[in-house]
Amino acid sequence: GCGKKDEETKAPVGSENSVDGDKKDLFAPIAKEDLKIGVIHITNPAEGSGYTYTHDVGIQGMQKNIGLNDNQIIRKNNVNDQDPVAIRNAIEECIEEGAKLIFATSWGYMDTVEALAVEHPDVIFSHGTGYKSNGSNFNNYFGRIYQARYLTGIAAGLKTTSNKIGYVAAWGKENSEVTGGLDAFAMGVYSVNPEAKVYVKTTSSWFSPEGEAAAAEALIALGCDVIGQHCDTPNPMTAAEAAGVFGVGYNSDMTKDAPKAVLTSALWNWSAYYTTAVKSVIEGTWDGSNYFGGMAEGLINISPLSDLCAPGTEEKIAEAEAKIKSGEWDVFTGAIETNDGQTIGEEGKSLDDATITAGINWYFKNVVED
Amino acid sequence: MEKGKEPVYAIECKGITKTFGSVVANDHINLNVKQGEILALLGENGSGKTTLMNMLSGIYYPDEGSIYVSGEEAMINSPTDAVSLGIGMIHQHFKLVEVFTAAQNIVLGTKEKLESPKAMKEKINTICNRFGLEVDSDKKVYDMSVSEKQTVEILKVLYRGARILILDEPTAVLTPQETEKLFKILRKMKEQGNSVIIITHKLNEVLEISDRVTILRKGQSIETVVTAECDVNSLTELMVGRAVNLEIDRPEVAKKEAILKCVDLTIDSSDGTRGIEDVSFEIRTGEILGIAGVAGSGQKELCEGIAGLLKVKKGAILYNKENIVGKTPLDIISLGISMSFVPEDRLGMGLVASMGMTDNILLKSYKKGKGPFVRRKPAKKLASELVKKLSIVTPGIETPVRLMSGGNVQKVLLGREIESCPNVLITAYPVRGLDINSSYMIYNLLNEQKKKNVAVIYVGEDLDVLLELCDNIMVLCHGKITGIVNAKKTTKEELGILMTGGSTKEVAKGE
Amino acid sequence: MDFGMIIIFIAASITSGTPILFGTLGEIVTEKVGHLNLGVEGMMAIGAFAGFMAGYTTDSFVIAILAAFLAGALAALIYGILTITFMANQNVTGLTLTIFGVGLANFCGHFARKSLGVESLKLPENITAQMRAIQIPVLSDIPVIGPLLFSYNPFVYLGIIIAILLAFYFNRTKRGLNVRAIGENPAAADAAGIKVTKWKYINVCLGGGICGIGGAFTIMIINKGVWISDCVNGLGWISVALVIFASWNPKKAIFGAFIFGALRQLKYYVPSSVGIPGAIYDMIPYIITTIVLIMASVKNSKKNAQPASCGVNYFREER
Amino acid sequence: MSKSIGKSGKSEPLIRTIKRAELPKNRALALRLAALFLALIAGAIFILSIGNNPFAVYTTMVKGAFRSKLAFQGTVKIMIPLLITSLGITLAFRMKFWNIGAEGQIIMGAVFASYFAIFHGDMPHWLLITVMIIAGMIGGGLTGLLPAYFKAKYNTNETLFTLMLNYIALNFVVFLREGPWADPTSPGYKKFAIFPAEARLDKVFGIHAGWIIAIIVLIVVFIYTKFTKQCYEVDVVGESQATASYAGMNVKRIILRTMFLSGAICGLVGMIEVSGNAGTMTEGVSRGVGFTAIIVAWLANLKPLSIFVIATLFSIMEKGSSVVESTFGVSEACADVLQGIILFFVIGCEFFIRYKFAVRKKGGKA
Ligand SMILES: Nc1ncnc2c1ncn2[C@@H]1O[C@H](COP(=O)(O)OP(=O)(O)OP(=O)(O)O)[C@@H](O)[C@H]1O
Ligand SMILES: Nc1ncnc2c1ncn2[C@@H]1O[C@H](COP(=O)(O)OP(=O)(O)OP(=O)(O)O)[C@@H](O)[C@H]1O
Ligand SMILES: [Mg+2]
Ligand SMILES: [Mg+2]
Repeated sequence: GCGKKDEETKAPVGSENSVDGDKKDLFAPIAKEDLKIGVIHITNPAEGSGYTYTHDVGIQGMQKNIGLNDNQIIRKNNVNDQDPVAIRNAIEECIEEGAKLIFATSWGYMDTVEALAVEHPDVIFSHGTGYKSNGSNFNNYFGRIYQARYLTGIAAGLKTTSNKIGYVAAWGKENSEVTGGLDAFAMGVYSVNPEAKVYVKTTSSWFSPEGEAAAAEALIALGCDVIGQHCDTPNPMTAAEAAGVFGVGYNSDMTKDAPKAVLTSALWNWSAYYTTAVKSVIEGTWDGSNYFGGMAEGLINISPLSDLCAPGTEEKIAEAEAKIKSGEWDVFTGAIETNDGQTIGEEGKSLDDATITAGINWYFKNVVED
Repeated sequence: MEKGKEPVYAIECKGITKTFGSVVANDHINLNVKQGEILALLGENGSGKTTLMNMLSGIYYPDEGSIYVSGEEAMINSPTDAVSLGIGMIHQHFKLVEVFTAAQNIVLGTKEKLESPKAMKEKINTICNRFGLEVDSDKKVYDMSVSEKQTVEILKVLYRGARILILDEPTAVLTPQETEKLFKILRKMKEQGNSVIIITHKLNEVLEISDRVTILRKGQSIETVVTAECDVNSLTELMVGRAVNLEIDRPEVAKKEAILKCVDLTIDSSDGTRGIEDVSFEIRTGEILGIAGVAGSGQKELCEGIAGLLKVKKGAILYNKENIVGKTPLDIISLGISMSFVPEDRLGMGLVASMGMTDNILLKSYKKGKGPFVRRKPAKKLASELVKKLSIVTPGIETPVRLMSGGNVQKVLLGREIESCPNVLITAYPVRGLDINSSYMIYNLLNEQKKKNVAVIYVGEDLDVLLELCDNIMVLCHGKITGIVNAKKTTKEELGILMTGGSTKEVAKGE
Repeated sequence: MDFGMIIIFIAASITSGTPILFGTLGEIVTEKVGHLNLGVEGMMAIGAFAGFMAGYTTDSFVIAILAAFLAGALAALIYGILTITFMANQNVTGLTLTIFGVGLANFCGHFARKSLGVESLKLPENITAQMRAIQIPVLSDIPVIGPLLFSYNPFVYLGIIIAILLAFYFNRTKRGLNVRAIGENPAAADAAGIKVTKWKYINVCLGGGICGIGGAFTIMIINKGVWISDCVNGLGWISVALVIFASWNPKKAIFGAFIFGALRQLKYYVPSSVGIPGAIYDMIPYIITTIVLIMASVKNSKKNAQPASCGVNYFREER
Repeated sequence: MSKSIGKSGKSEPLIRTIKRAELPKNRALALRLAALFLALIAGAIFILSIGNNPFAVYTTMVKGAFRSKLAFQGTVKIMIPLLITSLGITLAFRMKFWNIGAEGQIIMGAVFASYFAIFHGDMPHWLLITVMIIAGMIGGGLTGLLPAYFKAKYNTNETLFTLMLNYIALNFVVFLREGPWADPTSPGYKKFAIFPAEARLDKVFGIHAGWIIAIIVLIVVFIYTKFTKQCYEVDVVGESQATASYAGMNVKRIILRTMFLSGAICGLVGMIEVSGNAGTMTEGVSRGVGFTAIIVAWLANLKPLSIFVIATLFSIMEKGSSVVESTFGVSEACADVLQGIILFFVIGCEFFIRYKFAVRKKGGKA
């Protein structure tokens, strides 16, 4: 069989690789010219706005930062993350072509990548947005997107006049990544506008042009006047624009798609991680540790605020941003009330990273499922 | 074309050649039809009659040769062209849209605008009156009987103002009464100056209706003769190329034992209507029992009932005293009861069109032998034997039977049934669409079976043949027996009366 | 859901059913001449791109629709040449058209973005205004009736008009009668003097064109004029299902499209606390279609059945 | 009256379609190869038009499928489901039962097999694998049986029925994943559990044992279609149900049996994919194989050995294209377009095996 059974248990996210003393000898340096990198995308970067697009922008940024040729990057697009066979084929093809470092960008790739890491110990697998790792040739990278979401929540909370804010979510409460982002957003809203509620609609798919538009429109029909999103097309933003309401984008700066609606967008700047990772491989300093970057590392950001934002937004956001960047405070700090009356966390403490990435399955108190 | 000198032919074909793959169906055929004439086209099965007519109606296009319509060369590229030239064809397989009404079928493809159903009906009625036709213009085709469908086909042609009417074996599926009706219509058309080409294998019909006869043999036009100067024998000789004995003998078999007995049989047809009701009769070995009746009188249900294909509602079928009601078709076949029903479209039942002779012969014997595998070898051998024995014309025993001519297809069907050495052989319409030579060959085959002490049930339409071939004739009318008569003692007229539901007194007289 | 939401839901359902309506009408037109074209998804994708690009360059809604129609028709022409003239298997050709069409649209979109050097391919202002819901003065403002009847984007009206025209065409006109005859029994139609090949081509292409407009809908209405790869995303296949649901009747297709649209919208209007899994909503249209299919065959309804020759190519000399 | 004749004075069309004589086998093969060649040329024009060297692309494609052990294994792994599925639907197609529901049958086969892997993963390896194979076949078979039942009983259109079942099966899997079958140990995300090692097909020569199953299925289907009574019945039923009943065949039973078999073989694919390839249940288990297989089976004229050849070519094309994608930096949409063009040509060229265009010979007078 594949995959070591004993590794099924959660590896603590962000934990340093403590198994091996001298990390430097994990992998020999690879000359910059000889390095081939495989990138596994869940959709096509050409889609132009969403998740894959931002990852590919990150890869291109890394290429520029380090100075790699185009033919050193092997892209595999539209690799369905629900299809382990396709994942395996794509990754094996990268290995066939001599890739020594493989970035697998979607959550669903995790188990397959874990198995492949065992089969190909000479190849480095870097898997994004998951939680597993093996401390040597298989790590995980993720980011504190919730920090940006919190900031965009501030923009939304200040903008709304109906005190109803919509949120188009790809998956329901059990999906920790989506739910954590939504909670952060809702907490941002709450921080400036405790009256406002965040209404959520779920599409059950990462990519569903029709569903995302429909969800947004249903939210607008409920009276929401600002729409947030965690899904792959800009349709919630364009739907908001068409309806004359506002929106907070995700992944890329969606102002380009809906200039009359987008207040700001929560952004990934993946090149921050990709550059670090590739550099460490070239220099032979790859240590297999997990990466969990945030605003401080430059991995996460929000796009410039548009003129549509309510007055005072900039100040409020700058204030929160400074707090986050300084590290003195993070979003999931303190006791957090959920919308079904529970309390999560304790005063004076922050949720640990493992919980943040894989354990958030509750909605913040101002979130309404309707 | 110099006018006045020659009579202008309605249609003239010169040197028409048509090949299908390796088959030369028409080989430089010449043919002409005068205005106001009925021309019969005669030829053995596969001699190329249908093919030639299909070229006149635009279905096929000749490889070589030219066609003149009213003296001028015509290019008939499609049925549309044929229609605009005034040529209308009634195909052997009706070309009707099942889900449309009669009226919709009739107006289909014509140039004029769609009128109100009422106006349409009136127009159709006018034509009906002119030629003596009857039709319910709101009836859907799928609810129609064969002759009703044919009427619609004829109306279709007349509605388009055709002046040249081609009929391909129109009588093959008609009762004598219906045939008579059709001929009346054809004569009316002729009177009004139209030309008719009719294909039929029934020589008495040729003699009755046609002015001239053109004879085809093996794709070539042999001769055209004036009907008045011919008789059955001379036509047959022209067609086959040699003299043919047109007597059907009736051998007497000494040892006759009852083998199959039906008691109070009631069977519904597949569409749920009553097929036959309280039918009781008996058949003995070494005997041919004819079944006569207007089409749809329950012949099909009776045959299928005995073969186990239809559920018997009431009554019993005793085969050697054993009731076989409720047995599967397969059981019944293995008891030695063999059935061959030649349906109106000939290929529909009993044969697999896309398979060759071998696989078709296998159809009833493939289960033989143990194990999961079929044995093709014996079937192959049998196929070759049948080809020789019944002089079947085919490029090879693996050629799909779909590509063979109708007569040859039927020889395959019957040959197979006979080779399965049945004790009871049921054949329905075995000579449907067959040329006269092949028909006689089939009669002989049946007689041979009789001599081998097989009990034969022969469902037929041609009363003359029934009278000559059978020992007894059972007449069905509306699913009930109106009489079982001795074929040697009865007459055509008597049968006619019984077929239309005549009194039961005649029955007593018969046997 | 309160009353206001119900109105909005109904309006959303009608809009949501519209691209399916186009796909369905296109497929009905195609099947009426005996051709089962499983390439709806592909034709819609091609129509989507062509419509988008034409709109992008000309800034004219009408030209965009025409372009979508033409492109869909052209895609169908490939199918037509292969199945009508070359008598290729219809299922195989249709499936290939789907692979090809979706691929081509995505490829062209990618190519256009690259060569235009823009980050987002978005339709210009003028056309965006035209494709938005038409607000008819006075009428659109009537409560209830306004939003229910007079507040749709032009596609909705166009779809309904096409459906009604097609119903008229097939049931009331001679041409329609002829065309239906082709689908039922091409040999009969041919013998009756109907130009079978010509009308097969015309209908197959017309059908493709209508599907193409449905494709344009996805880009213009669902995606609000922003080009996205895979924009059709299965709507073509649902259209094939709706053809069955509507039992090949354009008028019933309007109704069916509304039902299907409602089913697709439902999960966004039913509170998630009701607890119906998302997959169930997505499954329902197919389940009811299957039930409709079974019911029609149990009743042995000749009228609500697929045209009899559907799937079988016609060759005059075949026997 | 003679006026109407003027109308017919139109010229005859230059070219018309006529039927060919049955082509000898080698001629047909030559024609098919020519078709393939033409298809490649058409593809080459497309490749050129997007600015690549067709020769290089084609070479990469073939090399890509064989360049290393890993690549070869990849090609075989693509081929296994395609081959088996094509063989499975061939049985149905021979009966003229247009089963386009292989996708759904694969999925349901996978679901049935996965049930044992997920909930009874503690069985001994061989027992579990055997149970999964049987379950997979039953799952696919039942999915095939459903439309067959309605076809046999009510003549329900099977093309549309099986098509609908594909989507029902797909959504059913999503339903299972999101609810009843979700892996309880997966934090923060709904998915099916990874199969235990006991539920994984063994590897033989580096590839999961599915390839051995594929070869067995190939041989069995070859023998079945060529020599057995059952398949003879299938052929007869496909041609004419009336004839079949006349011959004493139980038509309904044959339809049910054949569709069960067809579905079962497709279901087997589902089992192989989850157990041998993916190691878990997924909604993407069929990956469009059910549709591609239709194209393969059809191009192969429903002949098992030809299916093997065509499936091989398809697998090379599929595997090769994805190498081309990354090597030449073209989008995978590009590969779809290329595939479409090649297929259009191959499909179109089949015509010339049965028909030809002819120009009329002039002057054939009597
Ligand atoms: N479409 C076709 N394809 C192949 N062969 C054909 C086709 N049509 C006719 N043939 C062949 O051409 C020959 C002439 O057939 P045709 O149907 O014209 O005979 P026919 O005189 O009408 O016979 P019958 O009396 O049995 O109806 C036959 O050998 C037949 O097999
Ligand atoms: N060929 C025709 N000639 C005259 N009238 C026709 C013809 N075809 C259709 N019609 C008219 O159209 C009407 C509707 O036809 P039909 O019943 O076939 O349509 P439908 O699909 O059932 O439409 P509906 O949605 O109205 O039920 C018929 O009642 C008839 O009056
Ligand atoms: Mg004939
Ligand atoms: Mg009606």
